[in-house]
Amino acid sequence: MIHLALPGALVALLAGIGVYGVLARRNAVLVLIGVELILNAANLLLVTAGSRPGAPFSAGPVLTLFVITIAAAEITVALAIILVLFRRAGHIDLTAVPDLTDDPDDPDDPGDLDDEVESWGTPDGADDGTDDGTDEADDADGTAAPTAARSGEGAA
Amino acid sequence: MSWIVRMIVVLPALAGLLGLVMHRRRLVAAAVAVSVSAYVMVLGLIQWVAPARAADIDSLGSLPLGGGLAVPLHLLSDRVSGLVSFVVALVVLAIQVFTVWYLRDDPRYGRFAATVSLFAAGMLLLVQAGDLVLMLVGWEIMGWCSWLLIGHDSERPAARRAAYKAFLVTRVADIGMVVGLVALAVRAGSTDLMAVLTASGHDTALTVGLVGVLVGVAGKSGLVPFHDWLPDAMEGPTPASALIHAATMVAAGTYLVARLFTLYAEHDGARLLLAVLAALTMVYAAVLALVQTDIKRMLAYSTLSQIAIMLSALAAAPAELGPGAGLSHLLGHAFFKALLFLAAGWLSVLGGATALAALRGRLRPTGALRWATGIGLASLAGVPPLVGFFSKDTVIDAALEGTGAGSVVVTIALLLTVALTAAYCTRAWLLLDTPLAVVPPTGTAAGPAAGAADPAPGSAAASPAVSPAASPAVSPVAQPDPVVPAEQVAVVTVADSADDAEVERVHAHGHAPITLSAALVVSVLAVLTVVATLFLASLRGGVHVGVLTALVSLLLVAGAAAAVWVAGDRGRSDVADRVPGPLRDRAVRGFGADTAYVGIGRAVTALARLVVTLDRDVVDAYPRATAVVARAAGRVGERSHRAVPSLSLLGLLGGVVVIAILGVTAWR
Amino acid sequence: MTTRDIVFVAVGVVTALSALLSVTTKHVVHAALWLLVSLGSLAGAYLVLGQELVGLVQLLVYVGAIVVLVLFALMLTRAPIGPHAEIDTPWWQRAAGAVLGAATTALLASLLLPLLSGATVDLDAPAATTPRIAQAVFGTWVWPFELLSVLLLVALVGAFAVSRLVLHREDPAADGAVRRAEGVRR
Amino acid sequence: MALTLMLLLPLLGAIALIAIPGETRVERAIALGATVVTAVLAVVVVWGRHEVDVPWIRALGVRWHFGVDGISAALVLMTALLTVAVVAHALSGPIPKGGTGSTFLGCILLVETGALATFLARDAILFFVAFEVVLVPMWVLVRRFGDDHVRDETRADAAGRFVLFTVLGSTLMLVGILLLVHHQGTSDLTVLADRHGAGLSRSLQVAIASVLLLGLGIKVPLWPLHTWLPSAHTIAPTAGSVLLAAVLLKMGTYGIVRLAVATVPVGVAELSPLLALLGVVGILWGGLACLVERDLKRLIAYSSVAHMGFVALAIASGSETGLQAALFGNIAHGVVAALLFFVVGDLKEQWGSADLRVARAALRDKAPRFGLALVVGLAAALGLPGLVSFWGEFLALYAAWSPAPGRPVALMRVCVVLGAVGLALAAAYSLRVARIVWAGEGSDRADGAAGEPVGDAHGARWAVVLTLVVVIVGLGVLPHLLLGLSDSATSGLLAGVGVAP
Repeated sequence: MIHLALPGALVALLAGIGVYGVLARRNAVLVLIGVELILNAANLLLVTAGSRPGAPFSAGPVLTLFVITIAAAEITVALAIILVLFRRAGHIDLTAVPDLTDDPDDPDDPGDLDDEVESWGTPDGADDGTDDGTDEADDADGTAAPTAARSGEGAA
Repeated sequence: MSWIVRMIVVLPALAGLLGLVMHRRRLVAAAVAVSVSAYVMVLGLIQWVAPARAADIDSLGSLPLGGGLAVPLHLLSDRVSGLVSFVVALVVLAIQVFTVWYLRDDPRYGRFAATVSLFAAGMLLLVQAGDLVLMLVGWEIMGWCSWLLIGHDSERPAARRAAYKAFLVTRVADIGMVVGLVALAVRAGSTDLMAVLTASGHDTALTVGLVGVLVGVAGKSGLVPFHDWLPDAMEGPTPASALIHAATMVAAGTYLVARLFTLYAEHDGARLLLAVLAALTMVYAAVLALVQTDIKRMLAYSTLSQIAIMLSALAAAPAELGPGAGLSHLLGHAFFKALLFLAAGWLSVLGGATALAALRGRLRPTGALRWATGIGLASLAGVPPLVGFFSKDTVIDAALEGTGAGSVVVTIALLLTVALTAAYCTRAWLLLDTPLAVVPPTGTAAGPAAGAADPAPGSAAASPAVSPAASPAVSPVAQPDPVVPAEQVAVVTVADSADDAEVERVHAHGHAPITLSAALVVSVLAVLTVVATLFLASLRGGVHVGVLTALVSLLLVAGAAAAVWVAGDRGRSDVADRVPGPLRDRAVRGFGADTAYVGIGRAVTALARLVVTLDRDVVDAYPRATAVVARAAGRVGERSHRAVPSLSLLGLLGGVVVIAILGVTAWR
Repeated sequence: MTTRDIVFVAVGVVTALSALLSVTTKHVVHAALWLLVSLGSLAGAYLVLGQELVGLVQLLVYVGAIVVLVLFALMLTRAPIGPHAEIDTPWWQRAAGAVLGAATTALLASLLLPLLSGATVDLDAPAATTPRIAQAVFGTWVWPFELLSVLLLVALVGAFAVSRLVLHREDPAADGAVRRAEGVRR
Repeated sequence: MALTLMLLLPLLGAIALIAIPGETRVERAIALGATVVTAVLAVVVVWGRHEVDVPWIRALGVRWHFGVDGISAALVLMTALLTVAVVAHALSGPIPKGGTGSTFLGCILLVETGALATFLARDAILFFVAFEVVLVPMWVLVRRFGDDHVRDETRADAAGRFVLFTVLGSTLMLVGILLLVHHQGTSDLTVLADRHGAGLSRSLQVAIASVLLLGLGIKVPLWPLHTWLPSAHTIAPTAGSVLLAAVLLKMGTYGIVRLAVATVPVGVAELSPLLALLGVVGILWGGLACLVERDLKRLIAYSSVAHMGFVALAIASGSETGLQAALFGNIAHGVVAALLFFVVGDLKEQWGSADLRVARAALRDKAPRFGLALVVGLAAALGLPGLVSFWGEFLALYAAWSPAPGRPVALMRVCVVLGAVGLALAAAYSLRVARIVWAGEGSDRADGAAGEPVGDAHGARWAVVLTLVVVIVGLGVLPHLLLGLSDSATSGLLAGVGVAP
């Protein structure tokens, strides 16, 4: 016997805390933590609802499993984006005013989009070789070593 | 019979089309033009003399209109239309034959002949029409063809301008014509002539209709406010002038009013207007004809005067007399005016110019031409056995029989005009026929510009030298840049016709000796001028000469001729030289009517510029303002969306929560 | 108040408290670690609710994978070690966040508690939930399941592609000059 | 069957053409074949008065209902035949720069599809959909294939104006249609015409009519809403200008007749003084603007405004003659404007611009075929009797002089007089053009390239131009052909006894 009002209360709490986490953090990774909390609140609600008698198709636990998987996928992509943001902007501060200008020289030129798409299409090696190659190499170096160091610290 | 009537209308149009297609082959074009004209003339003759019913109505197929309007497109064939179309076809044939010679070196001959055929089709359609719409069709086709014919030598700016002016002036007058015809058609519920004539009621519509038609007629026939296009139209080749002046375009107004005569006869207001306009025009034009320095312009003013005489007959004749007097003068005038124009063309080729100063005395050594010109001028002046005498006196007689203010005005004007006509005819004859004295009076020669045209003998050789000297006066010196000044792009160009009055308009492509057929045509016209009274006799009320009026007019003619004879020192000097120089100069230029037209044109152009400015800056303001506002709103929106991410998230979540609260409370 | 209730309250309190700490701590890495605790205890809550499999997966995926990923991300983005004042938004924004969070909690509670109040479920009877779930996943839900695997694959490839993405930026001045030259040519 | 095929064929052709990349010979065959067969089918459809009527969107009660009647027959024929001319003309010369030839031809075919569907639609919603189909390909024609001598911004401006104005117009029209359909409960135009506004209160009719007239008036274009037309005409390639003048503008007037006059007669009658007034202002405004306009294509565009003013005046009269005059004037303007745009487009292609200020060799001697076509076109534009425009304009003036009962007679008569003044203005600007271009006013100072004679029309282009000249003269001499088509239909439309097939 368990009173389902208790998990319900926990769901509300977790969601509220998650919302606060999303809003109170500047660091993009920490914002993601808030998002995870909200997701988990949803999971808990699913499980709770699924454990009521008469729930069909075992929907509660199965959907929870699905959501967990989706969350994994989501966080993978999100973290990749955050990494790119970090590489481009040098920080992941969400309170900074973003630099959205595409091309400060000629903002109204409709050819811009085409140009950009074209440049996306070009393989890395061709003209961007010098610039980006070093960048990537830098990143590769820069990630390997500190990751080990910091994970060690984190564990400690 | 209906077959003939249709052929009369359709054949010239087809000839025009064929001529247009074949215009490169000169011989074919000439053959088509002349043979069709001849055939149409024969058809016209048949229609005139055929023993048929009084009137025959045929339809081209009525228009399938659903509303209250019937457009049966009737052709009305009666004695009058038969006779008029015969005379028109005759004149057209003469002109076509003459043109073969006159424009023999012109590369555009084919198109000219085709246009003349189309012109004839327009006139014949008007003549045969028993339907207002068909009349309007013929009327406008003639206007368009006159534009083509007057502007035939489109290399010359003066010709382009004259053509433009002619069409525009007549077209402005046609505003009245269209409105008038529409009003008449609405009144009758049909455009059929018979229905229009017999309709009753709607006095306003009738007044508008008759006055409107009069305005249109005034435009095409050159009544006073619209008269100035006609002298300028002399820029066209002489056969074109003959065509426009003799039997067709300017006379079409007379025919139209004659067809509507029963309506006019019962409407005093419209008749009075017509009478006043006609009286004014005939005297004014005759006075101007007296002082002209160019033979073609003189003939043009005489045409104005004569057309006004025809119309005055319609304005003054009593209702029971019918339109016969006006029509009779129309037909008589057709013969002698065609003769005079063709003779003037012949003479101008011989003399290499059309300025009277250059032609002085050149008539004397020619045989047939001298006779023809003499007969023509005599007929114009109204010398007894010739057709001009009879038709003119018929008009005077009709005017005397009329009652009301209109006929009084007309009668006085007619008598004045008779004397003036005789005077200018005598002057022209004296100038053309009197051999020059050894020392020509160049010092007192007419007008300042006449000095340029040296009237020395052998000027056929001299004329090429004169033409280039004169042409710079016409067109401004060529400018290096190819961009035309804005003034030229606009409708109105600077008035140059007045300076042009003295410039020879002879065609360089006409110096070959005259062919037998062309000479024959002129002679035949001269003979017809003598005998045409017989034609008129078949017209009801066509010849009606009272003894008293004949006597009075004869006295007037003789007196005027004698006065000119004396004043002109038996032809050794020009009567017109007695007029003070500045005044004469102004008279030659038509007393600034052209300037007035140009002024109106400029006003309209200024209005047009205003419209363009308004269109660009005021009417277009609202879409542009919308664009500006939309763009500004977009920019504001964009800026507000370029916020800090976490702030935007705050706003977003806040909104979500608010909406959720609202939703939950509403759900409860 | 049954035993399970008591156990759930204990686990739930741990969960909620650690979640709260994870969003309020000034240490970046601590936040991730508190998240670990929170998610782990949530797995315990699932156990209490009788869903062993879900709890297990929660442990495996969240605690084992996701939190590690988050830690990696923190390191890759050179997160500062130790307390750091600048990981939080300004106080007014945090206040607004707190209000919004409280509002969310209140909203959800106001919805869920009446809905679930009085609802009880007996979990003490032994029930083989895992085979049922297995049957459901590979029976009823087999197509979504397969789709999900595709989604995972796509997400992995996508993440890889995104991390390889090089935002191309030339020198703006030179670029503009070239473009202007082209414009002239056009 | 033939009708469906006729609508499908240009559509499939357009899809095929747009799908073909690059330049091949196939696209020419497809374009020409599709248009020619469509034209043949159009003749068959008009001859047999075909009709298609199947349910389309059941939930909304919208039917897939197409049919021909006397009002649309001439427009359908003109659209189908003119598209053949446009395609033949386009194929016989260089495709305008801006894209591939297949895209260009595909857009032309799409415009044809939309226009044919618009003229055939018997359902208000269907009408709107078809009306909109034309928009995008036309935008492509103006934006991508427009005059490449001007700056890109100018092209973008012209195309943007065109799209925004017409979209605004069709949005308003949609509002009107929805109002009408909502209150009448059906969107079938035949039924709506049968009801003839029964069951709608006077104020509601006025509201619907004003929204519809405003929306369609943009397309016509009525006077203060015309500012998109000159720029679009100036920029568009020859094919675009021809289609714009001959087909798109007609959709506006046709829509007024079909959507407004037939369904909300009282509302239209209430608004007709305004319509007449705007029409007359358009006549005078366009005529005056033409007197000083310096670009030949702009000039023809303004003359279109004037001519459509006559059509508006005829519709405003509300009489049967007026409707016939409006339909006749529609066709007349379509053919004449098409001829003028073909000629002027060719000249512009050779000259590089159509600026009247530049002194050039006189067409009369240097290019007699162009000269002839231009003179015929100008003569028709000034309403010369014996050519096609005369009948529409004369009948419009007649109808306006004796309007249907309930119209302000005095105002209409003033409008007639002003309209006749517009005829004189038409003569003035037509002859001005003829004097400058044909007779060569100022040609004596043309030097360099401007003084060179232009190449004359030949081959397919001459055939196209000559055909139009023949049509202009033929319909001018025998107006019975066209008036006979619309005779019974207009009376049915006005009386509200349904549209006789």
